Amino acid sequence: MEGQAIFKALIFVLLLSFAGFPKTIEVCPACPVKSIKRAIELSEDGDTVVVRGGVYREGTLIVNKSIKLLGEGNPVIDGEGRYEVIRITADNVVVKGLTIVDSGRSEVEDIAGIKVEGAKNCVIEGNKLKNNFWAIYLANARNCRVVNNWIKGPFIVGEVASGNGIHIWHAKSILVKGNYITGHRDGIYFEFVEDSLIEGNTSEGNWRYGLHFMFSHRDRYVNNTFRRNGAGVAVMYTKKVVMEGNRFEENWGGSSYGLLLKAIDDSVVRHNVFFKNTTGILMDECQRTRIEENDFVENGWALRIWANSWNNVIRRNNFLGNTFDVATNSRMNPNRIEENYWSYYRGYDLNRDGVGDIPYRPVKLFSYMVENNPSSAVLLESFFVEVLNVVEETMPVVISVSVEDERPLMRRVDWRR
Amino acid sequence: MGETLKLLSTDIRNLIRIRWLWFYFLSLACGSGLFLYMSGDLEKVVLSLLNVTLLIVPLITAFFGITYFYDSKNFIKFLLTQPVSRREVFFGKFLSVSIFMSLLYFLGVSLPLGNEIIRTEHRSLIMLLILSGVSLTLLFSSLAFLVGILSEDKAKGVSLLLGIWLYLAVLHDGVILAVIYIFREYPLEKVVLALTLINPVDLARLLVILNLDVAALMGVSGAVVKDFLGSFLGTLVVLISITLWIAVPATLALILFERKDL
Amino acid sequence: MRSLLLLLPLLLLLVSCETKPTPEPINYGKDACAFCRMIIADAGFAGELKTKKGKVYKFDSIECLAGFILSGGVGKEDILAMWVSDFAHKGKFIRVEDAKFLVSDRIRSPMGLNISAYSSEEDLKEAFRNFGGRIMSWKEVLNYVNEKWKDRLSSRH
Amino acid sequence: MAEIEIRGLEKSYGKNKVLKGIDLDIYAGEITAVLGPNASGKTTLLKCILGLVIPSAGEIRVRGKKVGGSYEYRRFIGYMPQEPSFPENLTPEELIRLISSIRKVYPEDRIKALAELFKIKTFFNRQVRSLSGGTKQKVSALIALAFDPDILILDEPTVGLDPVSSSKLKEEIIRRKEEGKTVLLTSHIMSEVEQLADRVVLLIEGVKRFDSSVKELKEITGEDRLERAVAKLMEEGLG
Repeated sequence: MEGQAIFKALIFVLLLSFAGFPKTIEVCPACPVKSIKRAIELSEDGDTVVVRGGVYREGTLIVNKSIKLLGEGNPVIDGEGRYEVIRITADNVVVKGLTIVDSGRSEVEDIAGIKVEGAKNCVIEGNKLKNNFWAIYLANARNCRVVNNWIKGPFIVGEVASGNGIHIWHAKSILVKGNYITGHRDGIYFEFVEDSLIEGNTSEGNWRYGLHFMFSHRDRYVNNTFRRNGAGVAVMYTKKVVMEGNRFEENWGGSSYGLLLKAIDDSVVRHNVFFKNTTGILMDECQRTRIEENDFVENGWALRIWANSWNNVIRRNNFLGNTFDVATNSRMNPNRIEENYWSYYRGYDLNRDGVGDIPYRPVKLFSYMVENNPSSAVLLESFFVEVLNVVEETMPVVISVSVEDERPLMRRVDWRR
Repeated sequence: MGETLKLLSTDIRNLIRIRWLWFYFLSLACGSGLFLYMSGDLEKVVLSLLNVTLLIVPLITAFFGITYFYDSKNFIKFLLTQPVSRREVFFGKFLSVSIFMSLLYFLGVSLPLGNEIIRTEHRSLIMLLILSGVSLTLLFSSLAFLVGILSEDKAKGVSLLLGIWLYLAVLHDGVILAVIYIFREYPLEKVVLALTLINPVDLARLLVILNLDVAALMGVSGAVVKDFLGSFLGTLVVLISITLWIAVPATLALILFERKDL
Repeated sequence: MRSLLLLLPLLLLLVSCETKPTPEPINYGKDACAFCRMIIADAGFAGELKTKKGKVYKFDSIECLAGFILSGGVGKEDILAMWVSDFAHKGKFIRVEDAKFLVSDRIRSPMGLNISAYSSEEDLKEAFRNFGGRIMSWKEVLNYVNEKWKDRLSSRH
Repeated sequence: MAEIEIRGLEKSYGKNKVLKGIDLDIYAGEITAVLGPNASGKTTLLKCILGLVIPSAGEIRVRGKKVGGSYEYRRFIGYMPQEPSFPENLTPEELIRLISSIRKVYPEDRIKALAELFKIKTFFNRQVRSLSGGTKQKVSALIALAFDPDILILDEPTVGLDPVSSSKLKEEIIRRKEEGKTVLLTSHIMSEVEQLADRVVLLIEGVKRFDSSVKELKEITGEDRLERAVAKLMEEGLG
């Protein structure tokens, strides 16, 4: 009975291929083709494999043809905790609408739910990935789209050995858009990725970084939300990044920050909101980077700039109710801090030009102490330090001599207009 | 013991009628009520109350304790012409002052926050604050009695005690800061931790702060302190430190008092 | 002030007895790398440096430890000891001078230079068989990192 | 046997020797007045007997029991300090209750009688702060007398009292003596000493210079009035 069905299907497939049209192969538990593997075998470049509802356990599916793999009716592909689930090695592959669960794990290999290796023009869209070691993994890829996927990792508090949600390595022209990632090590990971765009994703509750970004030049990331990740977002060793319209929220913890800028040159941080992070932005070894028109709201430190960062511009930002506005470990200020709005500013504007008449000194003594010597953090909320701070404010001798905003704004910058 | 209780209850009757102390209680109560009303964020309320607890409460306890001791001196002498031991008279006086002041602190802080204490999520935090405040009250009353017994001269005694308060509440942190700067080349975490834990005011501050979100601002150093205080050894050190700070001055005061010419 | 002076020898004593040539444990997921600031996550690549005065620096990767020394983070004469993770036995620290190194693109380290370390010859050989690459001494690792990160190390420090 | 025996009593505060070897016996049924110029050691002597001051050397026995170590002997003593100082916010009533509970008796009748005698019943429920110095002195006298102690130690007992109360107190003291109680007092008012004392002890610079009955004193000095007699003795003593 079954053999007959397969035979009929084969005839059908043969007829279609002879006709020279791209054909569609259906897979479902009750269909003539019950296995996705078989369907891939049967397909040719340009074909479509439609996977209907059901659970498929087939080891690793290797997609080495330029086909579309479309899920309809929520098919689940199970890696059984042992296999890499889908590996794509051909160009022009589309994977859409699949639910991929329980990939294998390894100490040495990066096993993923969907891995793309050395392929161009791939589209990974609208999939659900649950409890995979790595979720979506692109290596040596070009011109790919990773869009609207929902990804939840296996992260258990205290467990270190989980991989990243969307991991992209050595790639060019990639679009990562509209994805939701949680429960992985890093939500989104970029290493050696160039000319790419990360847009409108939400990455939260990942145990290390919401976004981790290294050696990836000329990329943009806009309108993303990074919330409650272990250490926040790290952007490192990169030139010409544009970071716009993102929200960095509630990245709170002893060594956490909203955004770490480590060795970032010629980049732009604009129109972002930093809300309730231990540190809004931590700048280490940055040059010629513009921090403009951002809101820093209720962070521990809005901005920590280390002395090895030069020629950066911090302009027209709103600093609203942060415990400390700026921290630095230097008496000098090799960066331009100007025309920001500081909610703690108490100066007047007698000539009514919208700019305060006396400069604002955003570095409090405690911040300076801690940056120079982390041990002094035990003096948090110490009355002695408060007294020193008042002394420092009235007669600056130790710090803040050159760290000042000479043109503090009297009103909030309304950059949303 | 019986005599101590009689003396204690009579003395508390005397303390209850001191208007000044009710002013202290009302200020605490209004303060914590006002903090709560204005901010609504319990973290900030606790932080504000912590500053009051670390500075004002010890100052007032110390100042009141020693003044009350000096003012009661003649009556103490009179009591000692009655068939009662010095130990009992000492405990009667000391316990009445320290218990009453602790009670005022406890009520002053906890009455306005009663609702928050009932809500479980903040209970332990407020309890910790109150425990710190009560410990500091006991400690500074015990210091007040010690200094009062040491120094016959009221002016000298009061200034000595205020000096001790100034050191513990304020200047000790300056010493820590100096040590941090002088020895910045060395790994100082443990030394700084030890220097902090020997001062009860710092200890109280850290205990409360580490349970607040602001603790994250202490970064990795904060994590080191928190790990230590959370450990069995840390808890032991805290308990011993606080107990010693209360018991040693009080015991010393008692020993001196028993041998003193009045 | 005098009491402070009395404290000094005590403090020095406390400080000096700290300096033992044993590594401090790394708190994975919490501690940050002293060179690249990343949170140290992978017990297979971490490194550590202790100064003669007892100050400890932790690193997320061997290349960061090398980079830290190359950029003059600590003077050579101040170094008490350096350790790296044994890739074959995660969580085990070995002295840099006792370690053998492998640079292989198939063993991907946190900072992209793909250096791993081994305490035993057999582990090294097995890794080399499995993943290929170049076997190096610590000195060669330093040269390799210096070469790879030339512009970064020279321009920043 | 003497009620209070003092042998070789010495007391110094640092280098300052206040009592320099005093031997003294105080007997029951007698009023003994300790006299002397200011800073002669009178109050220190009383404080030694009461246990407030710890002697540097020598010993004191009250009714045969050594002073120091135990406080029980003070049950037999009623004491009136020179200037009473009671907690400001307590009432005399509460004060008397406290002392009663310490002494484990509440002599209600005697308290009533003494309150009647000194006319202080109306003040019993007022706070000490509102009482005049004289009233406080009367409360102090009441507490000293109420427990019917065998030994009365009175430091300047009539200072601050009005003439009526003063004479009532003196009558009371004499009555107690006649009952066979021991009375030890200090006073600067010689007429009072003359009225009360059976025996005079003169202290000068911590040394007992004279110890005899009032009659003897007058005979020895050839003065007829005590005040003159004491003055003469003191001048000689100091000279």
